[in-house]
Amino acid sequence: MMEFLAMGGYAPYVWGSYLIMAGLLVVEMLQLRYRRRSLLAWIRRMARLRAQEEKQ
Amino acid sequence: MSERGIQWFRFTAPANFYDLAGRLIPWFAALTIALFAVGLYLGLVVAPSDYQQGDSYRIIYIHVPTAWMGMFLYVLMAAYAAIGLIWRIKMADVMAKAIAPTGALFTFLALWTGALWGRPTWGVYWVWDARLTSMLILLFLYLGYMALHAAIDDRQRASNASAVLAMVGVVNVPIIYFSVQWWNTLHQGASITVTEAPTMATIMFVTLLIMVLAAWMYSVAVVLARARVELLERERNARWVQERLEGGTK
Amino acid sequence: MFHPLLALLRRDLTLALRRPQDALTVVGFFVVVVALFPLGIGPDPEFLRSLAPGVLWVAALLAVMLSLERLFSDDFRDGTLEQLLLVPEPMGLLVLTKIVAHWLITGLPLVLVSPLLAIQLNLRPDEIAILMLALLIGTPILSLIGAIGAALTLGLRGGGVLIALLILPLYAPPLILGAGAVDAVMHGSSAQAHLSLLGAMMVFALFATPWATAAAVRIMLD
Amino acid sequence: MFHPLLALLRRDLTLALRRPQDALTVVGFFVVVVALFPLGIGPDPEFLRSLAPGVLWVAALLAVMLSLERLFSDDFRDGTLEQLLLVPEPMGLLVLTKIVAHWLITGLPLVLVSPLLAIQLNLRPDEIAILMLALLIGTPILSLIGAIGAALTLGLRGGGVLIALLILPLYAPPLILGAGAVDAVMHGSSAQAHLSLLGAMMVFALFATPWATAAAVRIMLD
Amino acid sequence: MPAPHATNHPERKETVTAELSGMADREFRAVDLAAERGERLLFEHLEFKLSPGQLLQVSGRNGCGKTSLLRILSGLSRPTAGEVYWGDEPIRSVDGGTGSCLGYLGHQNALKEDMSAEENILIAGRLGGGRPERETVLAMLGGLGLAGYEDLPVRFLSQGQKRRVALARLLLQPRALLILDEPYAALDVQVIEVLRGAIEAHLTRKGMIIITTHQAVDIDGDCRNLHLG
Amino acid sequence: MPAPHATNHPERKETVTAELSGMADREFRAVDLAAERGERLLFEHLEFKLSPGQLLQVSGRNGCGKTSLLRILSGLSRPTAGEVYWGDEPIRSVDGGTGSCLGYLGHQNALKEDMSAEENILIAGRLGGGRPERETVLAMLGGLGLAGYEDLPVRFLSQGQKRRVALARLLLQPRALLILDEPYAALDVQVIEVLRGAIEAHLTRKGMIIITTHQAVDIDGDCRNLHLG
Ligand code: HEM
Ligand SMILES: Nc1ncnc2c1ncn2[C@@H]1O[C@H](COP(=O)(O)OP(=O)(O)OP(=O)(O)O)[C@@H](O)[C@H]1O
Ligand SMILES: Nc1ncnc2c1ncn2[C@@H]1O[C@H](COP(=O)(O)OP(=O)(O)OP(=O)(O)O)[C@@H](O)[C@H]1O
Ligand SMILES: [Mg+2]
Ligand SMILES: [Mg+2]
Repeated sequence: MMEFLAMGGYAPYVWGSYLIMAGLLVVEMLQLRYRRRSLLAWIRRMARLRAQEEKQ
Repeated sequence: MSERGIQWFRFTAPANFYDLAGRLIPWFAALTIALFAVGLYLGLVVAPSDYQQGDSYRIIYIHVPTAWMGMFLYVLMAAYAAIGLIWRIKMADVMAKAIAPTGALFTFLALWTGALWGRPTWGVYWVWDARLTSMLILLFLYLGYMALHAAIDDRQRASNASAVLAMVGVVNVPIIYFSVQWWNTLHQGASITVTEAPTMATIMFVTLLIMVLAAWMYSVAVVLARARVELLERERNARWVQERLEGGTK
Repeated sequence: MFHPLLALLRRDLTLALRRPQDALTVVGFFVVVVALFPLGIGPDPEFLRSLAPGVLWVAALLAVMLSLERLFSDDFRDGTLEQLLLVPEPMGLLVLTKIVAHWLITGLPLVLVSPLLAIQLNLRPDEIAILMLALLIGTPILSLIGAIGAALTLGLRGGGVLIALLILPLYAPPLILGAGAVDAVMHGSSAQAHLSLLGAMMVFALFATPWATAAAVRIMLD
Repeated sequence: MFHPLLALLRRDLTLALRRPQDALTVVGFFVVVVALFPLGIGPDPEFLRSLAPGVLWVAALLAVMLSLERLFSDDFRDGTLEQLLLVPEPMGLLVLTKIVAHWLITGLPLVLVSPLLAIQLNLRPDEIAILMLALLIGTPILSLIGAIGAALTLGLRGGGVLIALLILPLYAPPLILGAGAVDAVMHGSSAQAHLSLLGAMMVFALFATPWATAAAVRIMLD
Repeated sequence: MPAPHATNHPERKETVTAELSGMADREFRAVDLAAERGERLLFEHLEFKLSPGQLLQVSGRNGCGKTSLLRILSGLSRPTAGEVYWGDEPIRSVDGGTGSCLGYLGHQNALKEDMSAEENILIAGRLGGGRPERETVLAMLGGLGLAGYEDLPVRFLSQGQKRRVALARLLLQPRALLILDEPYAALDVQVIEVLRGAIEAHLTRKGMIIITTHQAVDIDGDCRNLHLG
Repeated sequence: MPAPHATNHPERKETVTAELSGMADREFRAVDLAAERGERLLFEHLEFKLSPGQLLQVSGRNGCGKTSLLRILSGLSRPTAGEVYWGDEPIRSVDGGTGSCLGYLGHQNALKEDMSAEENILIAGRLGGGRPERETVLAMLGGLGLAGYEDLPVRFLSQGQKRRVALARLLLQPRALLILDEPYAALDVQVIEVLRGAIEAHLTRKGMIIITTHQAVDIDGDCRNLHLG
């Protein structure tokens, strides 16, 4: 296992690549999810406001 | 002219696209996970070390897919942008805008992984050779596209203007490609071509292929998801959005 | 003088002559940037000489780029650009006319002062000749390509810097070829190949970019 | 948050956050300019390394200078600058506040990305540290001095290039000291002297230039 | 959003003086126009027809979309839906460009500040494909009360004087349709009179005019009103 | 150049509501003013005195120097000769700056396009040294017919809507003297009414107003006229 992690002495380079890649892809997905959620919340709020206005 | 426009519009109607994309995304996501799992296992565990480069060569399994995706997504983005500009198809604009961040991300990753690979093989993180420089320029093109989009408030105008930029930028791609010939380069030439048999070991080749496919599937899934958000944002007052929200769909 | 395009060319040149400082400041910028380098890098003549083609080209490129912001922005701000869209001539030709005027005002003077700076950086006469030739072919390319960026940033806040981000990547090929031409002569080989490629690029830009620019102007004024 | 100066600082920062691309493009410009040099000069790593301090400083200086055009011009164009003259606070302090906001938006990010570029130009960690320190002291000087130029070119056509011509000569001392500091470390000596001079210059600029700038603004708005 | 009201006049008048451009006998029509700015729908299903000799005054509150409409009518912006016709052609594909049939004066004066009023007008005339005479220009400027200011750079003129120069430029270009966005803003009373005269003359020559203004105008002629919002 | 005519009102009114700044009981005087733009003398020997509760309307042809005069009065430009006094102090050396006693609205609206109407006004209030309340601001905007537009970036507003926001900002700053350069330009009829009300209220509170306009205004109060040119 340690041997695997050491990557024949190239650990910083290999893991530096793979982990950054994994990290950035995850960040991209999280950011997308966040954007989607806040947008949906906003649309719902506006719809509710409009419904209220129409009732009055 | 206008009648054809209407037909096109129906074909790419936002609501249909929204639903279809919503149904497709899980499949692509699943494929992405599966392919990455296999590819990573093969690449990090099964494939043997390189006799020259040792284990550092394993970076190839993410370097090459990201580099290819970075370049390919740019062309795709420009194509969508052109379609949106010329035929005034809103969906194409949405797709172009949705592709840009992912393309930029892959380009950045290609640069990053390349730099980390360069240190053990060339002794430096960075050299100003043709391939590396052109990749950097590609990143700038992406950033310019996104900056222009963000700088213009009006959606339609932003799409049209950045479409012009994307199309102009595409002219740069072949120029970048041929610059290798004017400029001595440290970087590896193409070793995978369609016409010739691969020069590398089969296991490496297969793994690389799987990783490339995984990156593809990931791109498709993320771009579709982003396009859906983009659509919602543009059409937030449209009836179909309201219907879908009331129906409790995501 | 009565053809609309000639009237436009004359108008732009007259306006430039009315405020010569605009054209002069572009040249001034070019000179100052080149002069800054020895300050930042140190005075070693051989070293400076080997840098010269790159520094001169980068400085010329930055000067053109800066001046580009004003290619359309004045006309945009006072509403004349809007009126130009209503002129019964193809917009591409109008745009090309404006670019030609712009090059005459900013690009050409750069070519003309470049020998002075080249001498200060210890270039030899034959190298200077190639430098001027390369700039003569290259600066129109810079103006033509840059016009697209200028049009795309019309009316945007931070236009100046945004232009830079948009078009500097597109300037890489002319820069490589232009500086390469001088470098080639410095290393004793011929600049032929570089110069012909640069020429081809200019012809291509001449025919293609005005239309892209016109489209961009229309879009930004929509 | 209720003190007028704080309100102004907050206003400028809010406006910058509303369009982050403005600040980002300045950084983008910096990066792109640095990237142009290897294209013009050639890829030899040792050569690039010896150029690095000069190139980085010149690029930072150009980036600050370009961004300066907008220090007052937005406020001038929409008439808010006129209204600022009517604010019951000393104009020098108002100007200083605007400069501080401007540095936070443009100067600081430059300092923060400089290490990345330094790596691309093959600088070593200790050199990078000095580079960042020099930029941290130096960029405020650039903003402070540049503000005078920005004020003097208010409302003039071609402001951008004119600013350049007015203030680039004034930028020579910080440039020499800043690039010199890094050079010193590269050649194994200490950067102490350069940095303290730079610091002294900053303190002086901090107290003197806002008043000159305020006077210039008044004159240009008369 | 209530639909705007517009009346139209079916019969076409054929007599056109030589001064107006050749296409002056065509009708100008807006068909089912809609416009949105940002997320807001400004108007939709807007229709009207304008025949030679008619004036259309577009009125409405601040922000109801008058400027947006005028820019669409002059082919500078695209409508969200609908089409504007010059005779039977869409205005954006008229031979020789939109500018060959109409003149537009927006909120901006479109003057080069470094040139004199006279130069500004002469150049605009040449750009429009004409060969304007110095005398005509000077006479028009004099008529608008700018005698003595003709060769001052425009930047030295006051707000209202600039507006006058822009009007002079527009009135000297023989276009069948004039589109004026708040032409009266910043003008003093005398010039308003002069302008009224010019508008009436244009209408008698079978020209068409579309105008917005917040001030009351009473113009002799075939005037229609289009109320937005 | 004929000398301008101005009447003045000698007795000083002492009652000032708390809303106006402390110096509201001072007179505002122009003494022997002259201005030239370029080579041209716009006016000279111009004198007038304005007491609390009075309004001065500056009128004259386009280009007679109204804007130039107003900028001098507000301390933004220097006169060629003469001096402007706030009480006994020259306006340019008043404690706390010119801005502590007067508010100025020129041809430009001085709004930040990227901020909402509300933010613009709040920040202007703080810059002026006050602590403006959100509710007051919203009420004022509503009164000017901008309800629903308060938190839209100003860049999305039409010409007339922007002008209204600028007026709201000015009216919310409790300054003894308001200087307004063509405040009515681009405004529709309803707002003109509202603005008239605000001006009258300011006068009853013993504020002073200096105004230029090309439209007729009939304001109840102590109005004077200064005819230039
Ligand atoms: C920042 C540095 C680097 C960048 C920007 C970069 C960029 C690229 C790009 C754009 C490609 C795809 C181009 C093509 O397939 O023709 C690629 C492929 C490749 N790169 Fe890099 N690279 C970098 C560093 C490296 C290093 C250090 C190595 C190894 C020593 C390397 C080895 C490869 C290999 C083997 C391929 C596959 C070529 C093929 O089979 O077609 N790269 N790189
Ligand atoms: N910078 C300048 N240089 C020379 N002359 C100028 C300058 N600015 C304005 N003028 C002239 O000064 C005169 C007065 O201008 P001002 O703007 O004060 O007029 P105004 O009364 O406000 O006119 P309007 O009603 O049109 O707004 C005008 O005749 C103008 O031509
Ligand atoms: N770029 C934009 N984005 C979003 N909304 C906008 C934009 N520009 C204008 N609007 C809005 O569109 C509406 C119409 O603007 P327009 O300028 O056409 O009005 P107008 O009728 O000419 O008003 P005015 O009489 O004040 O000139 C306004 O409510 C304005 O707030
Ligand atoms: Mg309007
Ligand atoms: Mg005025």
